[in-house]
Amino acid sequence: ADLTLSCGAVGAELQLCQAGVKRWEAQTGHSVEVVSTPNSATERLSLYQQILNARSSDIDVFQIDVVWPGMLAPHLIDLNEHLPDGATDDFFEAIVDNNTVDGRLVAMPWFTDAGVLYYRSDLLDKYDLEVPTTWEGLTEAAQTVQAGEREAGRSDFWGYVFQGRAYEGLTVNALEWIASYPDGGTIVDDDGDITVNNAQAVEALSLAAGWIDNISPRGVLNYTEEEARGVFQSGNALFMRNWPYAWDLVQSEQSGIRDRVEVAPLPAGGEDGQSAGVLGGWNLAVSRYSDHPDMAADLVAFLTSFDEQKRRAIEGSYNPTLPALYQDDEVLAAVPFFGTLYDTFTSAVPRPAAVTGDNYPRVSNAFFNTVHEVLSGNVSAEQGLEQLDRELSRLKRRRW
Amino acid sequence: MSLRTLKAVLLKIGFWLLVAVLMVYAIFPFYYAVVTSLKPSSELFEVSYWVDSVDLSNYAAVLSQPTFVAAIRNSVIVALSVVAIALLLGLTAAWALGRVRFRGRTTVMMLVLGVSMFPQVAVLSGLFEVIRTLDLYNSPGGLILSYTIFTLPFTVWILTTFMRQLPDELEEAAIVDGASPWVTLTKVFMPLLWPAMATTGLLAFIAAWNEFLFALTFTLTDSQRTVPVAIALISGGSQYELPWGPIMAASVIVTVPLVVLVVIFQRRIVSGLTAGAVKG
Amino acid sequence: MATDEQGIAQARHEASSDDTPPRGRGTRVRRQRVRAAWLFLAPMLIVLTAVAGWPLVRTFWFSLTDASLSSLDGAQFIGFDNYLVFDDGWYGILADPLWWQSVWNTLYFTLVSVSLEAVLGVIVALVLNAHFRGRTLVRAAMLIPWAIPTVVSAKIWAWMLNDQFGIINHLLLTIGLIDAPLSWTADASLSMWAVIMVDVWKATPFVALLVLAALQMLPNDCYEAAKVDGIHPAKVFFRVTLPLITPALLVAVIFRALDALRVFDVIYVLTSNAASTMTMSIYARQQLVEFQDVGYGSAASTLLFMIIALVTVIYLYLGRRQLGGEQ
Amino acid sequence: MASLTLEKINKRFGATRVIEEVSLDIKDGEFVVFVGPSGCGKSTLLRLIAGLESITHGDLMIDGQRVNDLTPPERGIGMVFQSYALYPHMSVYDNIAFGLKLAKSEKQTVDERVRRTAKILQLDGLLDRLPKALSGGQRQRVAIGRAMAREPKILLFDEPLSNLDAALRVQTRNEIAHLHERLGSTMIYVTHDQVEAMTLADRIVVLNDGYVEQTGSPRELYEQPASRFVAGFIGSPKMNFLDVDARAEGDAGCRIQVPGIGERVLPRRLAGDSDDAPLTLGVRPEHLTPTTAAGEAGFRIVNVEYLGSEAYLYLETSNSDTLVCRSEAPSPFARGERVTLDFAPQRAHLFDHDGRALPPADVEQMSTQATIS
Amino acid sequence: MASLTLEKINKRFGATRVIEEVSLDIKDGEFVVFVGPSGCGKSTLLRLIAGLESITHGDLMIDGQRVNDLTPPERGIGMVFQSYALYPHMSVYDNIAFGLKLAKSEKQTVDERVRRTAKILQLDGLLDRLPKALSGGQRQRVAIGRAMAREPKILLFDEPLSNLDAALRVQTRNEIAHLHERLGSTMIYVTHDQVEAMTLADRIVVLNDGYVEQTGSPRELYEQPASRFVAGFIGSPKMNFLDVDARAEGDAGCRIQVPGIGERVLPRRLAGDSDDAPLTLGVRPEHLTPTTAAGEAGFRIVNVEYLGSEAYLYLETSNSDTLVCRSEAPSPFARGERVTLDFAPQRAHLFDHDGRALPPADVEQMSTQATIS
Ligand SMILES: Nc1ncnc2c1ncn2[C@@H]1O[C@H](COP(=O)(O)OP(=O)(O)OP(=O)(O)O)[C@@H](O)[C@H]1O
Ligand SMILES: Nc1ncnc2c1ncn2[C@@H]1O[C@H](COP(=O)(O)OP(=O)(O)OP(=O)(O)O)[C@@H](O)[C@H]1O
Ligand SMILES: [Mg+2]
Ligand SMILES: [Mg+2]
Repeated sequence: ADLTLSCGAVGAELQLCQAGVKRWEAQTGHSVEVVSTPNSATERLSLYQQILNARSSDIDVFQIDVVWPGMLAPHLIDLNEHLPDGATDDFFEAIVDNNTVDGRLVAMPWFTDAGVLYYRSDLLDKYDLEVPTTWEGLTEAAQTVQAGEREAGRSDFWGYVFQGRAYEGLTVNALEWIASYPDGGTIVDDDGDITVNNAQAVEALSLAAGWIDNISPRGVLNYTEEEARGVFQSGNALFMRNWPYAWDLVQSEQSGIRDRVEVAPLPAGGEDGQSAGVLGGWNLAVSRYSDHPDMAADLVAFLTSFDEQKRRAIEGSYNPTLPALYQDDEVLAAVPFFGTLYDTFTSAVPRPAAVTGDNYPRVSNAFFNTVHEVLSGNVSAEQGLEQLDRELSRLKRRRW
Repeated sequence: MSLRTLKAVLLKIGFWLLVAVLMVYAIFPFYYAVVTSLKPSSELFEVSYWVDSVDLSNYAAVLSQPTFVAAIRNSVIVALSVVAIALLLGLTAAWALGRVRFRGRTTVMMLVLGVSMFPQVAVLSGLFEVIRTLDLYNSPGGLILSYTIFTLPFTVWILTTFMRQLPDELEEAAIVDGASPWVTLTKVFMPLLWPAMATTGLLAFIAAWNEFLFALTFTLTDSQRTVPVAIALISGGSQYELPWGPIMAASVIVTVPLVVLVVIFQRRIVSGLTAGAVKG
Repeated sequence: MATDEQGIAQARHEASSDDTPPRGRGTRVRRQRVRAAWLFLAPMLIVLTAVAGWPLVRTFWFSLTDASLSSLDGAQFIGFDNYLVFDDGWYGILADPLWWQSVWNTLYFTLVSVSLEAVLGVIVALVLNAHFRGRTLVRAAMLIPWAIPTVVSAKIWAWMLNDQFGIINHLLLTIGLIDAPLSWTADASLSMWAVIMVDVWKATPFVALLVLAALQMLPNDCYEAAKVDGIHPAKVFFRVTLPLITPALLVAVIFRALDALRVFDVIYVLTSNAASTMTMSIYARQQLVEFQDVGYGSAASTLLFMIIALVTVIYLYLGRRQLGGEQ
Repeated sequence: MASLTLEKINKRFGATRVIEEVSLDIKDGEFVVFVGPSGCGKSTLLRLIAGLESITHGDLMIDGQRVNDLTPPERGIGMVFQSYALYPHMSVYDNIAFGLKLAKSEKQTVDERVRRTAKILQLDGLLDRLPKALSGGQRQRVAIGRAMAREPKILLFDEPLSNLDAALRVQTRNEIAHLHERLGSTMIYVTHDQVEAMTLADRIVVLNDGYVEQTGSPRELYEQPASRFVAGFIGSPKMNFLDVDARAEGDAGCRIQVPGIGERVLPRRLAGDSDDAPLTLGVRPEHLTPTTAAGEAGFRIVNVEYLGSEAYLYLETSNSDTLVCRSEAPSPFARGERVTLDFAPQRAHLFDHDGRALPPADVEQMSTQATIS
Repeated sequence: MASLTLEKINKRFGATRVIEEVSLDIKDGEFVVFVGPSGCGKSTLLRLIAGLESITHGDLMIDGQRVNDLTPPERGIGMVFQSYALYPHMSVYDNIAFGLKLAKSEKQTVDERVRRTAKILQLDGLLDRLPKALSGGQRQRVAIGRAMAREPKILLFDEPLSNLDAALRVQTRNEIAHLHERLGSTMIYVTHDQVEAMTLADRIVVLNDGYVEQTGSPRELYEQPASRFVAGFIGSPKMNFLDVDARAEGDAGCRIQVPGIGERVLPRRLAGDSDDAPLTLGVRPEHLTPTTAAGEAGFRIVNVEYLGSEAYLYLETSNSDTLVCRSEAPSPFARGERVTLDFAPQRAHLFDHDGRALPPADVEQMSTQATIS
């Protein structure tokens, strides 16, 4: 094959990718080998680094996470040099900025992601409740419905499930809580200052800690996306925080709650807060060790083009990185909430990856461990955040 | 009489109860995997102890992937080669370590053991470099070579232990008969070590068959991948979705050859091979 | 260690450990044999050096640098700073409470799970060694836990241990042992036991198989003698069988212990990086892979290696008799 | 303190019949020795009695109770194995002590018994050794010690002395005899050693190919073997056999013509119809008296075997068989010389062509016979 | 076809000295038998010669060439192991053929030799069996066959017949003697059986505790044992020993007072200074002649052991030792009777308190001695 492309580990994602590649092959006559890589982001990253550190040309085009450009930049080509001017004009600016390291565009935005709230519209109707807009509201609604359902004999019904395992997902969840409070803000701000230890964050975490054993099962402390979806999709939860990917699944033909689910933006922190979904998503980058950088850049351009993204949005509900597609009728027909949640996607909160650079994983780790401890009830939110503050200061000393 | 029979019966019942308990403990998870693999994905999140309706779609999904079939082939090649190499090198080394007394023997034993003292992640990148240097990246050769790092130590140690237990007189008889160490090893000891060899071979085979991290790191293309990697990369809807049904189906599919293998090999795990050799 | 010279039948004389004739008087026969021994060892040594030599040296070297995954080439030598350094407070692995917790977790996990595996393994082996109808099938069935890829079996267990739709909770609730679902993998007080349970389930066949092989090689006539002497089967087991299978059991336990001390995937799949089940390997991996800190991670790996080596040496020292004069 | 009855016991290994229809009554306290050619089934029979091998057909009774289905310990049996069957990982001390099923409190008794047994068998200095550091004879003694120490009611010995030297053998043999007297236990003993068999046995059982050929006291077997097989098997060097022609000689017995020796009348009764039948004469080496022959008469000495206390002459017969006869040592005869032979007719045996011994001729002769024996 | 020289050979296992300063010359084609008590080092010495054990000190030469460093096959040695050491997974055929095949003999030759060997040892029917399905004696025969089939120039046998019955033993013994004649190979043979030792050996080597006590022809050892140990070890039942007081009697030898028998003059030379020294008299059972005693004279018979061809009387001495004497069988004496004993002085031996035999008195006596032997 002329090129090797790593995209998505798994089936549906992989198939979409392969279909796109086919079309490019048909168009250009080049051949591309698609390799699948591990599902877990960290494993995928270390595999990439393994290959890149060996200066190997085994993979030409990489699919990389939004938090990776900083780390991988030295091994990636500057796409600006290989693509026509203005190639990035139509994309979300935030993502393009995220992908630009020291003025070099190391990756093209491919699809984006942000956390959303799934809820059981039938149950809210049944108990005559509104879709909550604040975390406090969510807590209340969850309590009401949970109590009601339990009374009705469904002893394993819960109000809210989310991703509580000590892993990157918890960083995302917790950041969404904190960021949704006014001035709650960030873990580390854009200047690299540690900001996490503040009263709003304490409030947010305290509230969340109260959920455990109340509206969320203790097991949530070991949930990832799939476990949460499992509970929700089997009809045992009222609310779920998840990524848009779950939409297809909860609405699939075999789903027991098909057509009884709707999606809303995540709640805000208190009346003055704002909804905040954390930015996720993937980009395409070209290896510096590639034998055909121009050809590879062309492939990247093709895969991130309007048509291709539209197809992916329709067929796989992948969030486009082109604002224009959020107004596209065909896309909206397939994924209705793209329209209503447009703001969530455009204003998604980034994780402090860029500013902490190589140290981001440690920062994230310290953060989610603290949150996990707080949720487990081992420490109070105040104590936890204080410790986290010290820990982060310690980390910061080691050059970030 | 009746007391005796009662006792015998009770003993028998006790024994079978023990067997039953152990069996349940051993295979229940596997059974559960089978049950899960036979369920359509919609029923995945419901507890059930039996298969109500057989839904083979997961199996069809797995087997229809050409890459999965290729992965099975690769796994077979890799695992068999690993077993062959491990047994060959293990037997010769075990003879040296178990039957000859020389300076440095203990050191060698400890070095061999030391190889298995580093965590896999720690050797991963170094091994990656070695394999690239030897130009074995993305080929079964690389996997075969790298798997010796965990199969050889225990093969050597186990075979050494068993080798020591064979009667010395046998080797002496072979020496008097004019057999070289190689002949002694292959013609006299090897047939007597069948239980040990079948066991280590089986363990090495399974270890190689199931290895994940190296297989993931040292192969790249689907045509070279092994079963565990293939399973891990089995299609789900997206990055977050775990396709439980197909994964379980695939696990069941790859476990079956191992069970067959066990059934074949366990014939070799028989007792009394050395009966009648010596007095005393 | 016995570096003395012996003829061909050394093993026969291992009993006489104080066998120390003049050194350097090796006969030719003996020298020939030793030569053959090295020749026989050579292939294994070469292969092991090839696959393990460089990675180990490299790991050790990196542990003395500040290498990170994204800048391996720019690694700087920083001495033992990764291990311990005073810089306005103690830093380094040895000053990290999480490391010490992971050491403790690992040792605890290893001790408990390997002991359980040894005991269960022997029991299973004894059952498999008995003659009964369907033995072949039972033997195959008993091996299944070992045969399922760890990643998969850990996921099956994660599935079964799931607090909401896990079958274990369901079962326990049904028979009334518990009245609310337990969160096996999330609850810090339960997760270690959940992990141990899974590891025991998975690794018992390994021990059982090796012990079975050892059982098969036992001298038959001893048992006849014991039978005639009317010795109680339990006594026969503890006084005859157990001592005779001890070498094999010890080796099985060594390798199980080595694996347990390096345990990674079972725990990683079940409980991820949670501190209550963090082991040394997970710690090292976290540093190496997730934090990209090759230097620090290599240092953790090296420490892990040293701890394992220490444990092994202690173990071998204690078990030296059974291992046939190994020390 | 146990009697033992074997009733038509059979044992097959697959298709191979190893023991066939063996019936035997062993009295309480009796000392029975099994002898027979290698592979005739002695060890197997012992193992059947011990309960280590299942009986294919037939009944085994101990003290009148059928024990086919009992386990070895339930039968109250101790055994010394031909292959020793020592516990390889236990010291000599532990090997002997292991089987002593005594209460824990009686540790001292165990110690005493082990040490006494070890002393008897001259194992005192070796108590701490492992079997693999012992010589063959030492291992055998440990095996004996193990069975002896337990003092069970029935003791089985499978060639217990075969690896011992003459002196130790005599001594251990006496020790076993002594033990038998002291314990009064029933003992069954397999041996290849004639001396052991003759001196120890109350009764000898001769096995051949799984059958019992004859049972009887050592003297009965030696002096009145029921068949050619027994006659040849008991006694060393073995009985000389010569083909002879016989004629009935009324009540006196029968007249035979022995080539090279002459005519003799033997007090044996010929079956009525078998006049002039081809018979086999059997005479033991010690019953043949050699005299220096004149000229070419008699037999040529082809070999003189010196045994210290006696010598054996090997003589060539006309049809180049070999005859053996005993002479004192050092022998007055030398190789190459010629001797004539004579024997007392009462001491000779006659066998028909089936190998069965001919019975004594009549009452009178019988009593003669009796006085001889 | 090989001579063998042992020069001051020593072997230690750790601190235990097992073989001490053994020197020995074995001529090409000689048949040497090692005897000695259990555990004295016979097997070890054989293993040293075979090259299975390294020699701690001393030189071993084959055909004048030092072979300490050669491997067993290079020494051209075959060996029958005391513990058989059969290859358990090979059939009898393969066990015998293994060494032949390794020597790269042609297939047909191998087959022929195996079958011939099997025939000699009566293993024909068992060629396909595995060792575990063989009886003890059958296993032993396979072990012999394996060593024989290769026809090496030096053959070592470690108690090869101990598990065979008398008849087969005589036969195999003869076969070995025959083999020795036919092959002319040098043979070294360890046995506990007096008859084997006496009949097979050109020379017997008596080992005691790792030392060579005496070497010599069977007759020399029997008639002129150099020490009390050898005298007691060779011959069965063993020589009777009695403590006596002796007085020199000029050239004629010495006068001794034997309790219960009387005064005798023995043609033995007393060392000059040891007049009236405590000595030990040794007389073999077959040299003691019993006569029925009158009244309370002589010795009481405590036991009569019947062996078929002879009987032994066990007599009680005044200090409650036991004397053994031979009598014909059936014995004219019975237990409880009293007998007096006599013996020919030339047949008796005298040992000093170190156990060394006293030399013959003088030339005249020497010749007397010579004519007896
Ligand atoms: N490995 C060993 N370590 C220590 N002592 C040993 C070892 N092997 C043999 N011995 C001792 O050496 C001595 C000689 O043993 P060897 O086997 O040569 O005796 P043997 O004369 O053949 O006796 P037997 O007639 O009983 O077979 C014995 O006392 C024995 O216990
Ligand atoms: N497991 C077996 N399978 C088949 N045949 C066997 C088995 N065990 C023994 N035999 C045969 O049974 C016969 C009797 O064996 P056994 O051991 O009883 O002989 P034995 O009289 O003790 O001989 P020895 O005096 O040589 O020890 C032999 O021919 C032997 O080959
Ligand atoms: Mg036998
Ligand atoms: Mg010996």
